[in-house]
Amino acid sequence: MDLNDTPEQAGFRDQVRSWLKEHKGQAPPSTGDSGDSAYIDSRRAWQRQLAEAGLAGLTWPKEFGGQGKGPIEQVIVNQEIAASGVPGILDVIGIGMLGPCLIAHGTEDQQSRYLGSMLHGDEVWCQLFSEPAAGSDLAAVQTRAKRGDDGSWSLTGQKVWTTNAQFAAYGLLLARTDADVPKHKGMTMFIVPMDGEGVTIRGLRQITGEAEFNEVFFDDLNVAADAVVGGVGNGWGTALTVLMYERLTIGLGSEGFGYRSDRFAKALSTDKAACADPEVRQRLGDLSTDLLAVRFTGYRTLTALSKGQIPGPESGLAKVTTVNAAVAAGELLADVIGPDALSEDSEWFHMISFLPGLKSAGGTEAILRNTIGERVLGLPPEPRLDKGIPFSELRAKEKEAVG
Amino acid sequence: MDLNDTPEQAGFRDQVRSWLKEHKGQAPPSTGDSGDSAYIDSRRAWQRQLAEAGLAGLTWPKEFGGQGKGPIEQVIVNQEIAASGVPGILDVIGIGMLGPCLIAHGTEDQQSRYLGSMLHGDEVWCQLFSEPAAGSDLAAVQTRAKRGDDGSWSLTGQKVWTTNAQFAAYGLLLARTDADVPKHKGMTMFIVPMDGEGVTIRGLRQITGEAEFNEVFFDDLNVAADAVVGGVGNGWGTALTVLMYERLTIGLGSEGFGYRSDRFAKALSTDKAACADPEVRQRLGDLSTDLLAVRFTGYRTLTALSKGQIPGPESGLAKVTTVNAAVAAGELLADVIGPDALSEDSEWFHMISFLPGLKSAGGTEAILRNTIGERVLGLPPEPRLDKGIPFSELRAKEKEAVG
Amino acid sequence: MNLSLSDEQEFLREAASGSLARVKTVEAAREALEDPSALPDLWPLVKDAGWNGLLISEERGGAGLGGFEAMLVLEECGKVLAPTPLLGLLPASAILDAAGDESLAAVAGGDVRPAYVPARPPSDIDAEWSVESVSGFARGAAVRIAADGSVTGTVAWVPDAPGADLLVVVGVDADGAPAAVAVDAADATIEPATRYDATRSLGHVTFDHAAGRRLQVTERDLEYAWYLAQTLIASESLGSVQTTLAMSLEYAKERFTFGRAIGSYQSVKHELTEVLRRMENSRSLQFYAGWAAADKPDEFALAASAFRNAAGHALDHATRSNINVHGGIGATWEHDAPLFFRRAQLSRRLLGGTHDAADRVASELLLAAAAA
Amino acid sequence: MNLSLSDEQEFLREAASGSLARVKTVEAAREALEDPSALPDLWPLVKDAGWNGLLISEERGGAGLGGFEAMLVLEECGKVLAPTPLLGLLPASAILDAAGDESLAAVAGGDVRPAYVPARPPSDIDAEWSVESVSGFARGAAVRIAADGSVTGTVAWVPDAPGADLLVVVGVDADGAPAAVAVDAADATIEPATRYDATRSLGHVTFDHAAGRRLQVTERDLEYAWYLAQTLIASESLGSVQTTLAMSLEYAKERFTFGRAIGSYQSVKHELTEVLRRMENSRSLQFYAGWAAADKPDEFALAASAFRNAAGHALDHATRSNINVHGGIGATWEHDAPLFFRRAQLSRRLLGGTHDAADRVASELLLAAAAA
Repeated sequence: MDLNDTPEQAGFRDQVRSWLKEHKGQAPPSTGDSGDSAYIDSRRAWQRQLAEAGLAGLTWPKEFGGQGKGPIEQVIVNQEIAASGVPGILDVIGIGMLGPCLIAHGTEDQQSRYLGSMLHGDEVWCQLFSEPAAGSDLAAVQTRAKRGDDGSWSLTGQKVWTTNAQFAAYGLLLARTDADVPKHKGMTMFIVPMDGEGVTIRGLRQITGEAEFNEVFFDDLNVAADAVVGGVGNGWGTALTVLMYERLTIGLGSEGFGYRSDRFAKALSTDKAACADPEVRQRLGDLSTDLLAVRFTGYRTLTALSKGQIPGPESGLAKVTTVNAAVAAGELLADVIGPDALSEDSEWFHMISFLPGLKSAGGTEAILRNTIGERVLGLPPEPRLDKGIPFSELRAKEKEAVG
Repeated sequence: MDLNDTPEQAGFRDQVRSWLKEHKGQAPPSTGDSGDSAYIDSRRAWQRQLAEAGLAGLTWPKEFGGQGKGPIEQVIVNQEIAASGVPGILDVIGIGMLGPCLIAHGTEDQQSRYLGSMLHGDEVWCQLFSEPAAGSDLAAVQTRAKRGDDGSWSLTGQKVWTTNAQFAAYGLLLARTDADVPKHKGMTMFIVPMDGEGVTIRGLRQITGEAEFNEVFFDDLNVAADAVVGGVGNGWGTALTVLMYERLTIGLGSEGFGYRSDRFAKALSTDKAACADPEVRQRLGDLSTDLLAVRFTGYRTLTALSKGQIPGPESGLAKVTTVNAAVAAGELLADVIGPDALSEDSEWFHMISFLPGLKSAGGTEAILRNTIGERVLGLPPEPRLDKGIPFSELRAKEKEAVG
Repeated sequence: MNLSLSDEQEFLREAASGSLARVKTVEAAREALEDPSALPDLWPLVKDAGWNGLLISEERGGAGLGGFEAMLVLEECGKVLAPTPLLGLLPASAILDAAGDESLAAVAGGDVRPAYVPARPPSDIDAEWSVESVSGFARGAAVRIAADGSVTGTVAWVPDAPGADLLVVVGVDADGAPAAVAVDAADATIEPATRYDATRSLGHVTFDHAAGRRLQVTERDLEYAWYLAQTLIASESLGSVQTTLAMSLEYAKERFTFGRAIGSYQSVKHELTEVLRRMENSRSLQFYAGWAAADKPDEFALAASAFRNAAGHALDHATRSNINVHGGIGATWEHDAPLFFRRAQLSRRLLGGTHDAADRVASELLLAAAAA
Repeated sequence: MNLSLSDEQEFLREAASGSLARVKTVEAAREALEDPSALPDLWPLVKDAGWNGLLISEERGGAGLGGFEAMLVLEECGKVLAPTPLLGLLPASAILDAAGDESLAAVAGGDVRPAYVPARPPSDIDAEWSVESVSGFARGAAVRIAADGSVTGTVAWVPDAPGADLLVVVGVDADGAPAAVAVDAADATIEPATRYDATRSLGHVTFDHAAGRRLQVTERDLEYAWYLAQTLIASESLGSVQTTLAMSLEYAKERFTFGRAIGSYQSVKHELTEVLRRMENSRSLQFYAGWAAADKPDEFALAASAFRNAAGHALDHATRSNINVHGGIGATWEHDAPLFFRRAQLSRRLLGGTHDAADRVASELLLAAAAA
């Protein structure tokens, strides 16, 4: 058991650290208004600098401009960037999840056309999977792609929960190309231009009042035949690759979204009455226990990664723990501080307001527990009523049931 | 809104109270060893006295020896008996649930043969429904009844969780008479003699070490054709009547199994350090809030009963609240008192040990929440995989799945 | 045994529901987060309905109704997040009525709007009357009322203080004994303090030797006002739970995933059954509080505190479940779910909060155990 | 980054598992509830395995292993409810080893069995060392150690005190400073105090000017012993969680209701996922505690307390879930589920309990925040 770097890792860390020390003066602020194009441009430029220094796309193969390194090196970069207080790359989704999917399933033309500009921040990407009626049940996407006589495709439908859409150049979109086969079989993945004709992007405001996501509407967007990634009808398999890299990205990510027990303890420590109250202390002790556990679960994940294993679904349990512990922290802070903790200018406003929605982001806790119960614990699945039924008939059934 | 008796109710209450005052000297102790036949005999005698005074079978029609009164009068009797510190009737299950079922579905012969001696405590009854493989899913009973050439029946199988079996004269038994039809359709209800040949009764010890229930084994017990209650193949409907009276009996019952907030507060009040501890106080406050709510939910149930309504499944929520609050009370008491709270001679030993099992008595919390979600909230049911399939095929499928 | 509403109570509830339905209060709750002027002025509606005189004796021009009726009205307000000034007004009017104060005719007539400036009674382990602090875990000292009736001190997070004409202030006199005075709002400093839930009017009220008119009330009257306020905010929450549950149920029946309505899954079904359980418990305790207010004053502190505790937690749970059941869409600005969530988060922390209510339940039970 | 077991650690764990498997410890746990003589004597097994010398330096005849290795052994004991005297022995041997005490050879050789008589270190809000009380919420005062080494006082619920030869007692000297002495068990009064879980040997230990040998240790050594004991009882719990979860899973797969295996229902599936979640969190914190014990002494108090808190609650939750999943049969005498439930209920309340461990997590974090 060893939490320290190997000599090689320590050497790499030193390298990263000294590069950051030298260049941090050129970095933009870590947070800014994502609607401000000057700010976004500064983040693009910073991503380019990181990429040129070999600090972006660590795990991408060298032939695509990456470093061909392992996940531990990616973690080292993440840690050093966080420690130095500068922002990381702008396009986490592209570089972490969509680029690897293009590397796995894209054509050579697609790889040479898109990967370089993605890596350097010139073209940011977004993920166009979720829909209003296809959240946890992603295979229920209704966005329709119709093939024209010339082989090009026309896309119509609505996507939702799209991060970065407002300044993305391209999106990877999951669409239904055949409604007459069972739902997992009739989907195809497309590359779509976000400035194409028929694309409308609308900010989706959250409880906080901020538009942290977007809705994206497609009204007869035309894309060429070479926009297909991974083959027609293979959309589900291609999507699973993205989801696998999503888990990996989260596994490599920071400790629990920045919800750290020391931060909460610090906020409480100035209130002497609260610090002496046994009930406050139990609550702080319990939620901190959970957050400390998550930190070491992260180290266990890294251990697995360093042995070449890919994090299993059980790593999703860390998200459950983190979110619930952070909710408990918000509760405690608001109880101690009082209504001012809920004020828009409070340090805790965003966390308290954002968490209830975060609980269902990336699949609800219920879906996650189903998956883990079945794949990790080996419990039998729920009866599936949608198996083998053509997608079009499923929809009709649902409408009938509600009508 | 009025928690007081009407003048008629007050008059009845006075009557009951003065009878009890006069006769309480003749009452046996409220608790005793159910394996001690002298104690059980004293309880039988006391039940006879109560019955003769018109304080048993309040809601039974007069023609069957009852009082033809409403549920409120039954509650008044229950309350006065509890207040005077004497035991109530011995055969709560017979008089509350099984007798009413015989009144509803029995033949005239059955009614005249059994109801009188049931009411007077001469013959105690037990309910033989649950089986090791048929708990929440009662319609899965496997005890088999085969009809002989002479029209008599032979019963073979195992029942479990049977209260009072060790001193009962008769039992009402749900058996499968036809395994080739779907499971709800092939059952029949029987009256069985508990001293019959082929009947074996075995105490079933609980966590506490006490045998609070029994297992009952039937090995080729022979009963005559007139032992059938409610007609061959109608067992499920007959059972539902018993279950409806079970809900009613619970609705009329005491406030939450004797788990009262004042009792817990009293136990804590002597520990000054605990009384001054904010966390102890929050826990006491929260669990007491729940128990106080249950008390008034009981009054709401009585209001409904007095208007001729029958308690719906939502009254089961009071059980959930009570059990969980009592678990919380046990936790708190053990935390405050320390390991001595777990000692066998502790006032709290039985509660702490018995509650985890009680949670699943009478259907697990999950089944209860399903039922309430569907019948009260109108949510759609789970897909049922056993619908319309002959019972014998169901069993075969299960075996195959596990095998 | 009859724990149901009388015909008059049913009528009061329906009338409240009907008149509130004429205003788009939920939409206004959203708009007012960005533009406070979007809040409707419900004062004319309150006066039309006569709720300002609800707790004032008939001989003084009021309706002469009791605490339970007040709870029923607040429950209807809570169902639609209606920004009425009743949480501040009703306990104030109860104190004024107990004192037979000269302002009663004007209050009953709707010409003067009073607001209650609360103080929390002592408990088994805290001998002092206390008030909400602006910030932090410790409670503040009650305002001091001098022999001449003048008042000094600060009470934070006072419901409906902004815009009130008359402040009915509970504090302690030079001997530490509880007392109450009526203070012209113009003689106090009221700093508006709306947070998170735009429908909840709040203010920090500061008195600096402000002239006050001593009210002839008993300690019991002042305790009653505190616990009445507990039952009113609890009733609002109970109303909000009902709307929230209805919203969840509708969605759970019409939303499909993996080929089934989501309400058919145990995780959703059981979570909504839990909302029902908490709602029913709160309802039962509302009956307890209503009964105690009228017929069992010795248990009112216990009943009101238990009701407050149950309803506050029920609403927190219901609004979180509602967001969960709706998935991401339930956490968006345009949805109603967040408005009820905001209501739950703020309300639970006012007037001592559910935390203090739970402590008070313990206090009452431990006092009774010690006395037995 | 390598948070996995070394080959030696894997071997230690497998050896422990193998030797414990030769005794029917779970059956004995049930029988001993009615007949204490049914408990197997595992002392020969402990000596054979060399666990008595696990924490004693190699030059003093021990194995020279660390806290993490001790946790691994206790985890295996917890899986099968093995009544070894290690919870009392190991912290005692750690203190003796720190002191270089003369008894070490005999302890390492298995001729003398020591038991730790614990005292809890001060926290941010409690300046005193304290001990378990026989009954009630308040903690007791630490035993007093006179200048001549003689000891006076009572410590309740001391694990493995009955039958020990040597008591390693933590207390305070005349100046209130922490100190430790070795006392011959014959010079103390040890009242056996087994409750609820027959496999847990406990005693109330009373000293009345008992002769003691001062041990040359630092305050840090005595803190270490307390937190080591926390990690050992936590490891036992973590082991018991694993057995309990396996039992639940097996039943959930083979038991059918309404035509489906019960494990296919979300209520069962999600409950067992929750057991897994808590188990994995406890596992992560065991690594934290093991790492801190060896490499990060400043965080050992935090890590050990967090581990204790998580594992104690995990076992309580797991054993209750196990009974739930099994339905009524899980609450019967002949089933194994109640034995693990008994283990959970008692263990959670020893050595300060999970309650104190949670408080200690807060204490460590608040101290760090104040120092930052």
